[in-house]
Amino acid sequence: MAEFRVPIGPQHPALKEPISIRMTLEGEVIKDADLKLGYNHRGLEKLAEERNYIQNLYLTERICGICSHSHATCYCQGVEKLMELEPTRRGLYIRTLVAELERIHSHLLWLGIAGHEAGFDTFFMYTWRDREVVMDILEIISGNRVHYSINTFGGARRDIDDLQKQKILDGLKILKDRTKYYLNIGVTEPTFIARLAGVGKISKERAVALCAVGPTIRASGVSRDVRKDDPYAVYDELPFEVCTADTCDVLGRAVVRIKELMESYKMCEYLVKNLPSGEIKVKAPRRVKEAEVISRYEAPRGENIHYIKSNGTDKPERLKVRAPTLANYAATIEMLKNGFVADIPLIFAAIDPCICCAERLIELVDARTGEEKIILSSDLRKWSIEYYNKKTNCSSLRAKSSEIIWPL
Amino acid sequence: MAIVKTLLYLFVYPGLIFLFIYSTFCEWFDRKIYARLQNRIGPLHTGRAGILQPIADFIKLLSKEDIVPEKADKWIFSALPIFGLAIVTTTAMFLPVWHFSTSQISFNSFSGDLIVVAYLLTLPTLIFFLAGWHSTNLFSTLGGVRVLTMLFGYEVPLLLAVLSPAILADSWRLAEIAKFYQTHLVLLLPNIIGFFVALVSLQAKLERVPFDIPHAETEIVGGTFTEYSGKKLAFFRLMADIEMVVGAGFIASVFMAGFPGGVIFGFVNFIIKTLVIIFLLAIMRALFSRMRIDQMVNFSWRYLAPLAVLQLLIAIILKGILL
Amino acid sequence: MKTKLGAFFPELLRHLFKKPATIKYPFEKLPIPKDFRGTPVFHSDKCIGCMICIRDCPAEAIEIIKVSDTTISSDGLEKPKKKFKMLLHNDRCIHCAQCVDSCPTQTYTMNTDYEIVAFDRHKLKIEYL
Amino acid sequence: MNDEKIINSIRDKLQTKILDLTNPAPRRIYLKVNPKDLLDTIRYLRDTFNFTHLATISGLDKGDNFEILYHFANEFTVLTVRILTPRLDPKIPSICEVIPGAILYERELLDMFGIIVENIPDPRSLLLPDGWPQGIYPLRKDWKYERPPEIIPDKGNK
Repeated sequence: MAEFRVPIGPQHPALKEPISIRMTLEGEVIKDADLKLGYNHRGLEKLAEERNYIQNLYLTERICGICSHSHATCYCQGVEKLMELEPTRRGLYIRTLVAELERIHSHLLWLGIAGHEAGFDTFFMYTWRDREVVMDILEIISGNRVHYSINTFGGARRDIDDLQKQKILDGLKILKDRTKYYLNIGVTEPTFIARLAGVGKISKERAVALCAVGPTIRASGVSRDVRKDDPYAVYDELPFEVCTADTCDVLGRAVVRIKELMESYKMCEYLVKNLPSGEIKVKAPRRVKEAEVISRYEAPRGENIHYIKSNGTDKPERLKVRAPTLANYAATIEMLKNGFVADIPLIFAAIDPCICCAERLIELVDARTGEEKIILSSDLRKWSIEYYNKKTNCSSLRAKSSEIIWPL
Repeated sequence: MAIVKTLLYLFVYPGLIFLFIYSTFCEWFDRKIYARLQNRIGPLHTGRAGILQPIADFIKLLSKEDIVPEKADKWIFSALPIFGLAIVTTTAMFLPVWHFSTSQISFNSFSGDLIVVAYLLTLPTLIFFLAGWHSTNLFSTLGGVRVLTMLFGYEVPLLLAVLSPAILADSWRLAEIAKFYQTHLVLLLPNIIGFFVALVSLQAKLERVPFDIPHAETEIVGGTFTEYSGKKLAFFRLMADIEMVVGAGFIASVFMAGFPGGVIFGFVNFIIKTLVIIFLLAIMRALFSRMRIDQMVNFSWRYLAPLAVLQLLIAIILKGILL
Repeated sequence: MKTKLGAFFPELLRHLFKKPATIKYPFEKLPIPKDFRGTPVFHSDKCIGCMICIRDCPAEAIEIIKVSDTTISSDGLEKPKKKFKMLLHNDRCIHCAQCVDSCPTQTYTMNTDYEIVAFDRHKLKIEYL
Repeated sequence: MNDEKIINSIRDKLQTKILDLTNPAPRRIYLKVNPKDLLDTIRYLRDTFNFTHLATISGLDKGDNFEILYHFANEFTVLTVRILTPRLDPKIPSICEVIPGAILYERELLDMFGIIVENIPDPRSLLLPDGWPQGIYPLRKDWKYERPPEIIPDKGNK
């Protein structure tokens, strides 16, 4: 069968954010894949150098909408080390609680997405309905549903009272039952299993060599988890286990995530029940002396690393952000090869992509010449306005526009 | 006068207008059931409980910009939705609901119309393939190829499944098959395997989950309909809705003893039986995840076709014993 | 792994007779949580004009403008305290409530407005006097 | 295995190649080497201490020099290998033969700092658009983004 190239993205229903993958197909089988990033590059690292530490706290929070707390916490604990500030224990507990609740919401979201990509919308609807419970808990704690803004240098911004504690425990109970159901019954549906099992295989050796992170590598049997390897916040006091699977496929990644959900419920209950008393934050200085720090954080998608260098002013010299998705791209390309077209969305979704990476771009393919080019969005806007002006003129001059052919 | 009657028959009842109203109602019913199974509300605001939502969707699509790709064959591209609509509406004429008796042979009830309906129901699939092929879009082409691949999977089981009731009833005429089972209600039971095989095949024919492979949005965007927009897409969607009604009516007349009781009761029968089938189809849609094309072909040849053959055997043996 | 065809069937039937989980948003609304961060509100009588909120605002949504050098207090007397007004660019505001945290005199509070959509960005500017 | 052990064995093995070796915080080690020793160092670290996971590569504009930091992680600690390369002739060796997962980070470095990575398997641009002018690298300190004036469209004037 002849080879042909199919573009997946930058705009594609399976992708929630813009990224371009070029697939070389042979029939329904993928022979080669090629990646192009930067469709949503916001120049965040450059921007961070022009803003002070407090402003950057909210900037880092907006790197990603799903794991907003991870980037903010990662940055925050880095800056606290630079400031030589010891956050209060109650503050750290609240911070960790929000982190684990965020992991729950992210994993439930992922389960839904996996169901949707596999064409199983019922599963998608159920998991997203259940996700509302944890979203409500997060709203009760932080006041907002997406950008919690619970972090500040030296602790947390919002306190938890007894009523909130009770609501959190009630919500967790519901979620626990539902997750058990998904683990025991949800993943026994044969049509669903058939779509997940054996898809997107990557061996342990390749996953390690390609520096994969998070559930992607844990599903290949490597127990790499920053929470255990390099404990931050209060993770060294928490009872939890690193969940792994050895099936190396999308099903393994799903199982790892569901098991992690169970661990997170356990951790959240522990955190709420053992919340220490005391202040929630300490006052932070504005200026930071010259130093450098590496801060790691286990985001729902994997290891998140921030390198912060300060220069003695109230603005950082350099902030390097590496989101977990970037680390998983190399492994994804490997997984896609020799898979089916039908598996592209699943494999791609399995790393839980969160494309957080100045100028927006549009790619146009001229149908007559087959020529491809990438243009700036400002140019596209100009074109579209011209096109519509032309079109409205045409139709006002002639009753029947030549562009529309309709036999009725 | 005969011309007026025929025109009324073609355009008003049971032709276009009735089918339009009833198929949009069926779409609403299907969507509502699907939503309730997923703990959602479904259509809500247009009309009472959203009952006018499919019509609103249809009108909205009619008013949208209509784009024809530069490289596509413009005439075929535009004509396909009309052809498709014409085919499924024609098929509706052959259902034994509308006022005719079994004794008389008329232009829409004759010996062998079972085969004609089965054949006419295959044509929309070809229309989908041609639509995908003439769009000249990569995703549409992929979708078109998938349509054909699937056709080979489900067409044989469907035909085999509808053959066995016909064998038992000893007729190739839908009205006569229905009449036979109205007098021998017990004989519907042996056909239960065939009924489910036909139901699954109908789901595949209608390209709904788990068989929505040709237009799986997360994989190949819109599949066959990627380049279709505006009026043409509206007609395609209407065509799919009518196909659902016709398919449900077809199965009901073969496996559920048709629609007895004259003009009014027969009609009520028709509504109830098609809605039951659509309800079953909606449950099936909510219950499974989309299959991959290789899994689908594998499934239909490994399970569906043997089951249909088994049903055929049962029918033949039963016929030998009983009649 | 064991499989069961139609594993979701009992769950589906159970949901058929269950109340839908959907909240009909514009008609019914969720309760607003205690710490909800809506739109910032400025109390000009407390402002001392230290401009720390402008420095800390991540979205550069705050403008503080001096109105006069004296303030008329509630008993009608003129006091030698500078009066400021605040111009909030609500189209830029990210509702992080950092201004509430940063302000040394508690000049800011957050209200509970969240339906602040407008067709015109000019209409989103709020002036607090 | 703790930080001290790793530091001691690195001292013993690499000896003169080490330009600087510090341990400012627990589980954080910083090692400075010459670019020419980079590959050997990384290979040694990977094979002896299981530093297989390259967390990321950070670039840093230090005026006359660029500093490149390779952040490696194993189960116990994070080790950062630091090299310097002159601004006028920025060249570093590619580490893809040792760590295949480094490719995206090296391409990012190529785009953002204009550092030439020798022997890189795939030198295409990763993040910058196709029409991006040559010789302009966004993360260098001499490049400043000029914010365009904010124009809020009036209603009716689309």
